[in-house]
Amino acid sequence: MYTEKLMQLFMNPKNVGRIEDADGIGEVGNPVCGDVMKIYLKIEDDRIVDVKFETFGCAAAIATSSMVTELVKGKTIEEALKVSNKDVAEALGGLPPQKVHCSLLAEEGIKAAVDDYLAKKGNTKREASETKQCAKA
Amino acid sequence: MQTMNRFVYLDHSATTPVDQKVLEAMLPFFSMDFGNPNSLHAWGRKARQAVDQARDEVSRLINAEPSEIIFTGGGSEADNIAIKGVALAKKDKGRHIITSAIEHHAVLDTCKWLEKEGFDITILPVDEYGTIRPEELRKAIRPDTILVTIHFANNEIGTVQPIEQLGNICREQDVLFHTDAVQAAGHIPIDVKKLPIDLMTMAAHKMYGPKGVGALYIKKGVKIVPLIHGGGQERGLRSGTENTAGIVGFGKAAALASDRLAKGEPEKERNLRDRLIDGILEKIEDAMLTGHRTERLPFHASFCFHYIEGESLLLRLDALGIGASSGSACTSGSLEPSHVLLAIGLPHEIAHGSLRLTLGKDTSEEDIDYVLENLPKVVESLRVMSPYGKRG
Amino acid sequence: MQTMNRFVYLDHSATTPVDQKVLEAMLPFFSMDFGNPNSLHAWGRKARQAVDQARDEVSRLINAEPSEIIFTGGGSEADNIAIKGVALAKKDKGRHIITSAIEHHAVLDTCKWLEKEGFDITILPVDEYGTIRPEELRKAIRPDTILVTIHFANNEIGTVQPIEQLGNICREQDVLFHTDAVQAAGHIPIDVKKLPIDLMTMAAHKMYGPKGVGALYIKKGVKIVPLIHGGGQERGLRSGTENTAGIVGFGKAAALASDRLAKGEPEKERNLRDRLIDGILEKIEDAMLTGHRTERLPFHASFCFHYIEGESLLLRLDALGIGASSGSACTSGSLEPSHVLLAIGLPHEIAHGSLRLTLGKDTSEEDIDYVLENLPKVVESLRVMSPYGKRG
Ligand SMILES: Cc1ncc(COP(=O)(O)O)c(C=O)c1O
Ligand SMILES: Cc1ncc(COP(=O)(O)O)c(C=O)c1O
Ligand code: FES
Ligand code: FES
Repeated sequence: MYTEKLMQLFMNPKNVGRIEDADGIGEVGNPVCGDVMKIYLKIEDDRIVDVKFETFGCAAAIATSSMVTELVKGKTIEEALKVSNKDVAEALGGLPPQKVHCSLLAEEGIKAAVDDYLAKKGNTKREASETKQCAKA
Repeated sequence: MQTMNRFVYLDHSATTPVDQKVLEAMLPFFSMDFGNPNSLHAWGRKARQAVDQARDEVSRLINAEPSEIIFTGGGSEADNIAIKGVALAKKDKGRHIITSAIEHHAVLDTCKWLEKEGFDITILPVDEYGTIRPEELRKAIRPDTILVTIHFANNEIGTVQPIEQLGNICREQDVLFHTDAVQAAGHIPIDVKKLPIDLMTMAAHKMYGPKGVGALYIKKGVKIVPLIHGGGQERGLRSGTENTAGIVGFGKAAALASDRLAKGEPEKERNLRDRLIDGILEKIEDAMLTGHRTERLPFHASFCFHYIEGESLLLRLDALGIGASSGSACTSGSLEPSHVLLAIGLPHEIAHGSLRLTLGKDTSEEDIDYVLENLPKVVESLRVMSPYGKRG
Repeated sequence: MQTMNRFVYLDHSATTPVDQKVLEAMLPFFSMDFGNPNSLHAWGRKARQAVDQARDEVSRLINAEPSEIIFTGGGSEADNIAIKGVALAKKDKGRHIITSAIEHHAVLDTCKWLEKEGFDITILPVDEYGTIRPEELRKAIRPDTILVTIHFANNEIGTVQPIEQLGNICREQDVLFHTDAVQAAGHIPIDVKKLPIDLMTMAAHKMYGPKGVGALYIKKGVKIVPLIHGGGQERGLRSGTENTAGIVGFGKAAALASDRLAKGEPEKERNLRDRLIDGILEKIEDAMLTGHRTERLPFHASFCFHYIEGESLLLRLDALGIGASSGSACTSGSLEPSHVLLAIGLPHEIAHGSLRLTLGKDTSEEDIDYVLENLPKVVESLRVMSPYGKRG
C-alpha cells in the first residue's frame, strides 16, 4: 500500500517535536477526523531556519508531515508557500488515492504556520487559510 | 527502534491459519479424490462420502442434525442466504426485520439493501459494552416482524450477546431468530438444541479451517428462499459444485474445535488474554478496554489509546513482527471510524486510536511478553509525536 | 466380467483434478501465508499480493483487464451474480431477459426465479445439434430486453455456440450479453477484447483448479447490483473474506491453461477425442453422437445408445474403472431426462440412453483403447438384457 520511502519516514520521521519560541505555528485537521498536524516554524529574514511538527494521524499523515518539513527547511517563506501536496506526495514516491488528503494537510499546515508568522508581524497580505477543517470532508 | 526478533500473529478474529491436521485432511481431495460429489462413479461417491462426513462433524460442533447444515461459500454468503432467504420466504407475512447497530457488514448491509427493496428495518442500539438489551428487543418486535438477526459475539470488541434471552423473546413472539456466530462458533460452546436459535452462520476460516467455506444452520422446519439457484446442491439452498476439499477442511476444523472445547482449552486462552489485558491497562496510561470485561470472546482483547491513531499503531507493531488490527477510519480509508466503536458511544477522536489483539490456540506466554514489552514503547513513541500527547 | 485393471476418468466436464502445480501454488496459503487480504499487516499484505497476481493471471487467460475480474464462490454463484445483478440494475429500463433452452440450471433456474419475481423470460430453442440460431435471437429482442444470457459451450453435448454472432446482435440492439463459459474457458481461446461479451462466467474446477472458486468477467462500465452484501470485497460486488488459496489456485490454473492453449495442446486432446468418437460409432450399432460434430469442445464426446439406460451403463463402466456421466433421468432420480437432450429433439426413450465421455489433458491413447475395448461389451451386455435390443 505504502512506498518504501514513506514507510521509512513513518518509522523514522525527521523534525519531530515543537519549537518553544516558534515564530509561526500552524494547526490543521481535526481530531474528529483522526488527523491533526501542528507545524512550528523558526524564521530569520523571511527564511525558514528550523521547522518541527507534531502529528496525530495515520502513517501517511506522519510521513507527509516529516517530508514537508524537510522540503521547506532552508527555504524562504515565499518558496515554502509554493510547496504543494503533489510535491510532498511525489517526494514520497506516491500515495494511495485514499491518503491524498493527508498530503493536503501537510501543504495546509505549512501555509497555516506561515500565515501565523505573517499575522504576528502584522502583515496580512495572505488570506488566512482555514484551519481546523476536516481534510476529508 | 529494536530489530524484529519475533513473529506474533494476534489477528485471529480476522482469520486463522489452517491447522496442519485440517490441511492433511483436505489434501487428498485436490488431486486424488477430486471427484464431483454429484457424480455417480467411484470418484463421485468418494467425494460425496467426504462431504457427508464433514456435515456430520460440523453439525456435532453445535449439536445440530446433519440435515440442518448447509455449506456455503463463506460467512458473508451464509448471512446473506439466511437474511434474504427468510425475508423472501416471509414477505407476505410481514416485512419488518430487527438487527443491531454493531453487526458485521454482511448483516447490516444486507438489511440496508432489503430496506431499499421495501422492507422495514429496526436497528437496536447497544450499551457502552456493546450489549444488546433484551428489553429493547422486546419493545421493537411488532406483529409484522419476520426476523431478528443479532450476532452471537462481536468481531471488533469481542462482546458476547445474551443469545438465550434474545432468542427466547423471539420464540415467545413467534419470530425467526438468526445469529451470526462467525466469531463465536468453535470458541465458545453452542448447543442449538438448548438455545432458541433458528438460523446460525459459521465460517471455517475463523476456527483454523480454510477460507471460502461457511455453513448455515437451518433448524428443521424453517423455510428459506435460495439466493443461489442452479443444480440443487445443499438441499436446493445453495447450488453449485461442492467445494469438497474446503468442506472436508471445515469438517476437520469443527471436529478439532469440538475436542478443544471438551478439553476446556479456550480457558487457557482466556487466562493468557487476561494477562494481556491487565498488562496493557497497567503499563499504558490513558488506555481503555473496549467491549465487555467478562462477557467476551475468550481470545479477544480490544482497546482504545488516547492521543494516537490506530493505523500508525498497527503499522509500527507490524514492523516489530506483531500482527494486529484497528477499527480506525484511516485503516479503511473511510471517513468514519468503525460503526461498532461509534455505537458504543466512543467519541471519534478516541475511536481513532483503537487496537484489536486476538489470540489463537498457539499463542504463547512469550508472545504475550513480547507484546507487553513492545506495545507500551510503540504507544509512547507515537504519543511523543502527537500534538495531544501528555509529556512527562 | 473382467476384473478392473485400469482407472480411466472421463468425466472432466463434471470436474477436473487439481493440477500438481496448482496445488503447489496453493499450499503456502493455508497454514503459512494465511493472512486475510484485507489486513494491513505483513500477513495481510502477502495475501493481497497473491490475490492480485491471481487476478492478473485469470484476466490474461481471456485478455481482460484485471479490474474486470471478480472472484466468486464458484461458477453457479457467478451466473447468479451476473444475471440477478443485471436484472436488478436494469429493472427500471426493462424486464425482459433472453436465454436458451439448453443452459445450465445455474442460468435457467435463475431466470425462472426472476420470472416469478416479475421478469419476462424468453427461452430460445436450439437445433438438433444444440446450436442457437442467431436469427432466433434477433427476432426475440424487444425494446424492453435488458439481458441475453447464452452459454459459450454446453456441458452435456459439448456444442460451442456462435458467440460472436450472438454477441454482435446484442451490441447492435444495445442489450447486455452474458455468457456462461464454465465449460469453454481454459479449453478454447477466448478474447474478450475481440468478442462482444459484457459478462462471462468461469469456474476454476473445470480447468484443473480447485472447486469452490469461480470468476465473473464484467466489462468496464457494466453496472450490476451485488448479490452478496458485506465488507465490500471484490469491488463491492462479492463481499466476504477472499478464498486466498482457492484464488491463487485459480490463478495458477488459468496461467497453465494459457500455456496449453498457446502450445495448441487442446488439439491433441481433440485428436484423441475424435478417435474415441469414431471408434465408438464404428464399433457400436444404433449409437449416435449428440451435439455438433465439429463445433464442439475439444475434449467432449457424448452419445445416445438405443435400447439401454444411462445409469446402468455408467455403473457398469464404473465397475471397470471408467468414470463417465449420463443425462438419463435415472441418474438424477428425476422423471425427465436432461432438458438438453429433450431440447435437441431426442425422444425420451433415446435420451435415456445417453453417455458423456469427457477427456482431460492427461488422458492417454491407452485410456482410449481401454474404453474402445470395453464400452462395446458393456453396451452389448445391457442390450442382451433389454426387451428392445436387437440380437444377432
Ligand atoms: C455450463 C456450466 N455452467 C455452470 C456450472 C456451474 O458451476 P459450479 O458447479 O462450479 O458452480 C457448470 C458446472 O457444473 C457448467 O457446466
Ligand atoms: C461477525 C462476522 N460475521 C461475518 C463475517 C464474514 O465472514 P467471511 O468474511 O468469511 O465471509 C465475519 C468475518 O469477516 C465476522 O467477523
Ligand atoms: S490521517 Fe487518517 S487517513 Fe491519514
Ligand atoms: S429405471 Fe429406475 S429410475 Fe429409471
